[in-house]
Amino acid sequence: MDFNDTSEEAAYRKEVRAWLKANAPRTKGARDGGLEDPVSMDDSRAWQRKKAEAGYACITWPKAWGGGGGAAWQSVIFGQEEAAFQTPANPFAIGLGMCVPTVMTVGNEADKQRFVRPAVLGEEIWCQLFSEPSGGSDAAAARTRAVKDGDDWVINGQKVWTSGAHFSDFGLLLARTDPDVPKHKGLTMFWIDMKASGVEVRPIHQMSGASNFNEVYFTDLRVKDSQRVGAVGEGWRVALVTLMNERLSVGGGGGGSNYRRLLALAGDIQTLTGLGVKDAALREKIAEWYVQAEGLKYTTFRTMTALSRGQTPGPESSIGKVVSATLMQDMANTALELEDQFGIISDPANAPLAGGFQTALMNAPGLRIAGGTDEILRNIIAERVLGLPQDVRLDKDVAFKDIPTGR
Amino acid sequence: MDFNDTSEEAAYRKEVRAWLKANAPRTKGARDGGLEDPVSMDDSRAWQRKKAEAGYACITWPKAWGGGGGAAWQSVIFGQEEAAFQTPANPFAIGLGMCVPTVMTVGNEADKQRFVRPAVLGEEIWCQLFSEPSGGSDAAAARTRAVKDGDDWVINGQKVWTSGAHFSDFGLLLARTDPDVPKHKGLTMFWIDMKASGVEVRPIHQMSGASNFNEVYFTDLRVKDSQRVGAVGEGWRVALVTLMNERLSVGGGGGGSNYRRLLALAGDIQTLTGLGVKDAALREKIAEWYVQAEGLKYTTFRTMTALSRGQTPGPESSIGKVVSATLMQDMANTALELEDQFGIISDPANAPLAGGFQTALMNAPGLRIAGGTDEILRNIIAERVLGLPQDVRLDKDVAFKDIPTGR
Amino acid sequence: MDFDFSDDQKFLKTEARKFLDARCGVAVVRGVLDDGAKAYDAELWKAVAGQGWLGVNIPEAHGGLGLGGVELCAIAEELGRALAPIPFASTVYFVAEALMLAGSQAQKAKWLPKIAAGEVIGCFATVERPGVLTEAQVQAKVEGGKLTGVKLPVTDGDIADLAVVLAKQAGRGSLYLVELAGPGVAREVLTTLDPTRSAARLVFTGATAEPLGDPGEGMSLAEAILDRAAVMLAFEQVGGADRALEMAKEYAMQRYAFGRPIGSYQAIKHKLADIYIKNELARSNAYYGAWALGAGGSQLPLAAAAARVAACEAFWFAAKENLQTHGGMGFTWDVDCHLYYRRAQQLGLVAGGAKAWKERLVSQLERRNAA
Amino acid sequence: MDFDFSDDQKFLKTEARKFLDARCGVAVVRGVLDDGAKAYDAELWKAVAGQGWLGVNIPEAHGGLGLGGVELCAIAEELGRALAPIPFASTVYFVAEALMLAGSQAQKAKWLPKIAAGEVIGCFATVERPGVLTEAQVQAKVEGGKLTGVKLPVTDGDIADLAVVLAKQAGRGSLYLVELAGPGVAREVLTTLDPTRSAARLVFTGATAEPLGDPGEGMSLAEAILDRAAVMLAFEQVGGADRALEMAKEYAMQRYAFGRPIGSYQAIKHKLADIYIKNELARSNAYYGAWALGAGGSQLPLAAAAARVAACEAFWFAAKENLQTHGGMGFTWDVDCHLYYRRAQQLGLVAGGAKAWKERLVSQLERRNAA
Repeated sequence: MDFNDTSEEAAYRKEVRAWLKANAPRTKGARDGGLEDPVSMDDSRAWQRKKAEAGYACITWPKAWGGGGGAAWQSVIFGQEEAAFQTPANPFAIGLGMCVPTVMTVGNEADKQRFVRPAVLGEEIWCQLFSEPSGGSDAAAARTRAVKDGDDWVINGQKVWTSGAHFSDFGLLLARTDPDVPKHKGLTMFWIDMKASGVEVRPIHQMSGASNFNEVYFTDLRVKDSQRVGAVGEGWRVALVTLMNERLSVGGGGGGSNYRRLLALAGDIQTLTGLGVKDAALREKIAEWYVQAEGLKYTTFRTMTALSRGQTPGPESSIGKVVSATLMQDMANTALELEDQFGIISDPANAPLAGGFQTALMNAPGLRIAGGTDEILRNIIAERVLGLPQDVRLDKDVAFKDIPTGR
Repeated sequence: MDFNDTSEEAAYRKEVRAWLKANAPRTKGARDGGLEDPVSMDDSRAWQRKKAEAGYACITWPKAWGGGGGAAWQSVIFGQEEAAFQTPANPFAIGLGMCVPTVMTVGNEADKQRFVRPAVLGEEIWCQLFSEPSGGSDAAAARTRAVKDGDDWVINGQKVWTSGAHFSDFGLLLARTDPDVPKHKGLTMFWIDMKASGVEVRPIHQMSGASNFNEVYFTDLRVKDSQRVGAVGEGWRVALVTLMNERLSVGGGGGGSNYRRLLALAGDIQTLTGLGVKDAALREKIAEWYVQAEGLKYTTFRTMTALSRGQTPGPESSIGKVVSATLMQDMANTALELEDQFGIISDPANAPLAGGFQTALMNAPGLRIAGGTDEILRNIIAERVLGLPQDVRLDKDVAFKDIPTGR
Repeated sequence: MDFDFSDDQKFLKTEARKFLDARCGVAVVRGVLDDGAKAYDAELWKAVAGQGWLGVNIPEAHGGLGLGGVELCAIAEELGRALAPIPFASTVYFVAEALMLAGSQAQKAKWLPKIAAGEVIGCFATVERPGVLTEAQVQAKVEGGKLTGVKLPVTDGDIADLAVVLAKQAGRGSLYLVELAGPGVAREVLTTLDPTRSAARLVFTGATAEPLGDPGEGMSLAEAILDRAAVMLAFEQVGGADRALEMAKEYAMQRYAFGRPIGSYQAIKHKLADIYIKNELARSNAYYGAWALGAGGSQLPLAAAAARVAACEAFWFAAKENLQTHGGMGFTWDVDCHLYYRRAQQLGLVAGGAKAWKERLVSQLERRNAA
Repeated sequence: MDFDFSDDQKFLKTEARKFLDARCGVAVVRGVLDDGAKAYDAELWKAVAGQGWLGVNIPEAHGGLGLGGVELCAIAEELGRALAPIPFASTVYFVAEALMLAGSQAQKAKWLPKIAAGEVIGCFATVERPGVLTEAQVQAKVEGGKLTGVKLPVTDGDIADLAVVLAKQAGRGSLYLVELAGPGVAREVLTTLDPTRSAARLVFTGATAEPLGDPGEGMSLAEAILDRAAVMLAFEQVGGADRALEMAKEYAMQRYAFGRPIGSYQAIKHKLADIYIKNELARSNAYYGAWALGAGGSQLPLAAAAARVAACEAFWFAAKENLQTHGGMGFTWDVDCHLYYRRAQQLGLVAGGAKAWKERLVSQLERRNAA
C-alpha cells in the first residue's frame, strides 16, 4: 500500500512534467470547452501533433505506428500530469480510443497503413456509428442496411448518438448485411468517408441546450468492398473489439458538482436552524458522497497499480459511471434544495457558484444514460463481473427480421 | 374530504364502543402476545365466541353462516375500536380470512354446513398449506403429490411457512395430482384433518428466536375424495380465491419501531453536536418516515371511504407492506446508530425503550419476505396495478415435471 | 369518514381535465418554453379565467365561485398534470389567499373581483438571497409608505400587476401590497431551470406600499400563506407525477429491447412500481392537507408540511425516473421528459425546498406531541 | 503507486484464509451462538495465537512478528469473512494498539509479549450510556489510583484479563490499565444482537488503575485508538460483506423460481450489483486507510473515518440484502444469513456508529480544507 511513485514512475513523471511545462499551451481555451467548440479545433490538432512527435500520443502503441512504444502505467501518469494543464478540447478520443484500435486489430494492412498515423497525429478524426433509434441499449439490433451491388455496398439507414460526427473525417459503421439470420450474425463493419455525399449529419438538441451528439442519415451511400473491416457477417465480433475499448475509456467525472463545492455553498447559506455547513443532514450526505467519490478515485489507483504490475485490471473499474452519475444528480438536487427558492435561478450571473449545480442537474440525466444506462451497467456488472446468468433472450435464435419490435 | 364519521358511521361506532367497553376482557394478555402463545388460546376462543354471538365476528358474512350480516365499513370501524382494547391473540385470522372463505366460495354444501359456523365461533382453527420448500414465491410450483387410490387420495410431501399449523384443526392443502400437464393445470385443493396420522408439524426456528411458522410433513396421508375443494385439476383457480383474500388481509404494522418512539429516544441521547432530537439528519429522516407512515394511514382511509361508498377499493392498498417493512428496518438501524456502541445491547432491561428497536431490527427481515417479498410485491404492483407485461415465462407451456429446477 | 373528492368535485376535476386536454396540450407549453419573450400563455390564462377557476375559492361576494379549497385542489391537480404555463399559483394560491387571510374589507373588495376575473396577475415577493426565507434575511424596508429593496427570484414578477411583498418597517417584517405599474419599480427577467414559468428580479426604489395585515406580523402571515399554498402546490405536483408515471408506462410498453418491451424487465417494472408507491403516498398526504385546509384548525401547518414533503419527493422521483426510462430519447429537447424534470424543480422550490419543510414538519410534530 | 497488498501480504492473506477455512467453519461460529455459556471459541483463539497473528503488528522486541499494520489488515479481512468468534479486535486493535500508542516502556514490556502469545485477552471500556462517546458522558473516576464506575457495553469484558478504561481524574478524562482479576471488579454478561461476540457490564468499586499515557489526554488518546481500530475493523467488514455477496450469488444461481434461477432476474441481479459496488468502494477506502495507518501522518483521522463510513454501509447493505435474496430461508435460524446480519451490527457499532463517524469525517474535511 503505497501512494508514492516507484523510482521508475517518479523518473517518468518528472520527465513528463518538464515536457508539459515547456510545451503545454496553458493559456489557451478551457479544458471544459466541449467537443463541439469549433474555435479550438486548430489548437486541438496542434497540441495532438506536438504530443505525437514527442511520443506522448497513444503512448502504448508501437512507435512504428506513430505511438510512444510505452507501458500502460506511463499512459496513466501522462494523463494525470496533463490534467494539471489547460489544454485544448480533445476531439480525437473516440477515434484513438475505439475506432482506430479496431482497425489495427481487425483491418487489412492497407487500411492500417492509411489510417493509423494520420489519426495519431491529429490530422484525421473518427466517429463511431453503432447506435440506432430502435436499438438503444441493444447495439446489435442495428437496422441500417448494406446491400451488395457489384463490387460496392449501398448503405441506407440512420444512426444516432454519434459524438463528433459533424467534424469527423471517417466513421466506423455497423450495418446489417443479412436480416434473415439471427441478430448477431447478419452484421458487417465498414469504414466510411463522413464527407461523402449520401451522409447527412444533424445535431441533436439536448435538454441541457447543448448538442454533443448527432443523428447521421445514409441515403444510397456507396462504399467499396475494400472499406469492409473484417469479414461479412462478422460485424458483431468486430463491434465487440470496439466496445471493449469503450468500456475502458468511459470515465466518471462529476462536472461542476462535487463535495468541495457543496461545502463552499453551504458555508454561505442559512437553513432554518443555522448555517448550512453546520447542518447535520447535509454533513452526513457530504460524508456519504465523499466516501463514494474518494472510493472511485482510490479504485482507479488500484487499476493503475495492476497496470504498473503488468497485470490486467480487475472488474472494479466497471463501477465508475453508475456511481458518479447518480451522485452528480443527487448532489445537484441537494444543493438546489439548500439554495431553496433561489435554486431555480440558473443564470450564472445570479446563481451561487456561477450556477454550477444547476448545470449539473441538467447534465446528470444524460450521464445516467449515455455510454450505457444505469440499468445496462448493472446488468453488465451482474453478468460479466459476478457471473450471474443472462436474462431470458427472445432475440437469439430467430432471424433478425422476425424479432418482435412492437411495430 | 372529511375525516368525521357520517351519522350512520357515528351511530355504529357508538354502539360498538359501548359493547366493547362492556365485554372486552381488557385486563387479560397483551395483544402482541403472538399466535404461538398457548396460554391465551382459551381466552382467544372465549373472546371469539362472544363476538360471534353479538354479530361482531365476520361482520360482513351472512347471519345464516354465523356472521354479522353487515357492511365492509362496519367491519373496519369495529377493527379500529377493538384495537383500543387489550384483547387476546387472534389465531383465527388465517382460517376466517382465507381458508373458510375459500370453502364458502368453492366448497360443496356439506363442507359449508360442516365448517363455517364452528370456525366463526372459534371452535375450530384452520391453517393454509400452500408454500413448499422448492416453491418460495411461486405457490403454483407445489410438488406435494396426491395420488388417487380407490375412493381416497394418498398424500406425500412437505409444506413450509405454515402459520399456526401446531394448533390448527384443519388445513387447506394445495397438492399436485398430475405432473404431466403444465404447472398451473395439475393442481387440486383438499381440506385435511391436521390431527390425522400422516401429518407431522415441526416448528421453524426463526432468526429472531421466535417460531411463528411451521414445516408440515405428509407421509401416506389418506384423505377421502369428498375432502376435495373444487374439481380435480382446478387447484390453482381455487388457490387464487384464497390468495386474493390474503392480499386484502396482509397489513402493514411497524411493531416497536415508529417515529414517535424514535423522537422519544432522540430526546435522551447525545450526538457529537448536541442532543439527538436537535440533529438535522435525524429530523429529516423522521419527516420522511412520517409522511410514509401517515401516507399509509391515509391510504387506508381512502380504502375505507371506497368501502363506505359501496365501491371496490382501488389498487392503492397494495403498497402497505412494501413500504412499512423497509421503513421498519431503516428506522431500527438508524435508532441503533443513534444509540451508538450501546445499540448492540438487546436485553430489554438494559436497552433504551426496552430494546424495541433491537427487536424491530431482528423482525424486519421476516416482514420484508413473509406474505410476498419486496420483489414479488413490486412485480404485482407493476403487472396488476400498472398493467405492465409479464416477464418471460419458461414454466407455462411445459409439463410440470419438465420445468427446470436446477437439480 | 369520507376521504376522497365528492362526486361534484370529481365532476369538476373531469371537466378540468377535458378543458386542459383541449386548451393546454404540450404545444402550448412548448410555445412558452421556446419563445424567450413569452412569459406565459395569455390565451390559456384568459380561457382559465373564463372557466371561473381563478375564483373557485374566492367568496361570491367578491366575484368568485365560493366553492372552497378542496375544489381548488382538484383543479390544481389537473393544472399540474398539464404543466399549465400560466401565473395561476402566484395569483391564486399566494396573492388571493393572502388577501383573504389578511386583507382589509377594502383591499378584498378592490382586488379579489379583479383576480377572479383574470384582470390582475399577482406575485409573492419574499426572498432576497439563496437559503430559506427567514426574517433576518429581509433587507427590503418601508419608510413613510415607500418601499426600497430587491427581491429575487419572484415567480411571475415580470408579468404581475400586484405584488405581496415582505419588507421591514421599524425592523419588523410586515406584508405590503405594491402595484407594480407604479413608479419606483424596475424588473428584470431571470433565466431559470423552468422557462415555462417566468421569474424576475424586482428592484424597488421608493414604490408605494400599502400594509397588508398587521405590521410586524409579516413573517407569521407569510408562513400561513405558504402553508395554504403548499397544499395546493402538492396537488399540482401529484398531477405532474401521475402524468410522468403514465409517460414512463406508455413508453415502456411500446419500446422494445432485445426482442421484448422494456416494461417486461424487472428493472423498469420495479422502478415504475416505486414511482407509483411514492405517488400514492403523496396523494394521501395531499388529501389530508386538503381536509386540513377546509377544517381550518391547528392541523394545517403539520398537514401542509407533510403534503409538501411527500409531493416534492414524488414529483422529483417520477420526473427523473421517467426520463431515465426513456433512455437516450429522454434527454433530448424534443421529447417531453425534461418539461416534467424542469417543472418538478420549479414546484419543488417555489414555496421553499423540501429540506426546510422537513424541519417545519418535525417542529410541528414536537409542538403537537408537547400539547 | 502501489495500491494493493504486496505479494508477501497476499500470501499471508491466502494462508490465513486456508487456516480459517479449516479451523473456523460455520460450526465453530454456531458453537458460540448456540451455547449461552460460551463467550468465544477458546480453541480457535489458541490456534490463532499459535499462528502469530496476535503479534503481527507488535514489534519483535516485544514478542511480536513486527510485520506492520497492513499485514494486520490482511488478516482482519479474513477474520471478518470467517466471522471468527474470538476476542481478536478487543485484544489486538484496541488494547495492543493502545499500549503501543501510549504505553510506557514498562507497560509495553509487561503486556505486549503476553498479548502476542495469547496469554492475555484485552478489552476497551469507554462508554457508559446510549449515545456517542464524549468526555461529558464519562462518570467513572479514579481517585488515589482506585477506579469507581460502571462501563457498558464492554466487548469481551466478561472474558478479558486486562482493560483499557477511560475515566476521569480531577475531572479530566484519562486512560487506565485495569487488571480485571483483581479486587473491586464485578462483571455481568449482556444479551446482545450478536451472541457470537460477547459483551459485559463492568462495575468497578475501587479497582486498582494504572495510568496509560498522560493524564488528561484520555479522550484524544481514545480517539486515536478508535481511528486505528476503525481501519482494521473496516477490513473485517469488507471481508464479511464479500462473503455475504458470495452467499447471495451462490443461492441466486442454484435457487429456481418460475423455471429459472432467481439470479437471472434483474431484481436480484441489480441488488447484487449494488452490493458489489458498495463493497468495492469500501475496499478502496479501506486500502487508503491501511496506507494512512502505515504512513503515520495527519491523513489518518480522515482516512479512518472514510474507511469506517464506507465499510459500515457496505456490510450492513450486503448482510440485509443477502438475507433478502434468500427469501423465506433467509430468516430461519438454520441458514447462516442472520450470522452476517448480526455481525454487521456488531462491527458497525463496536467502534461507534456510522452516524458519528460521518460527523468526524466532515470535521476532518473542514480541518484539511482550512489548512
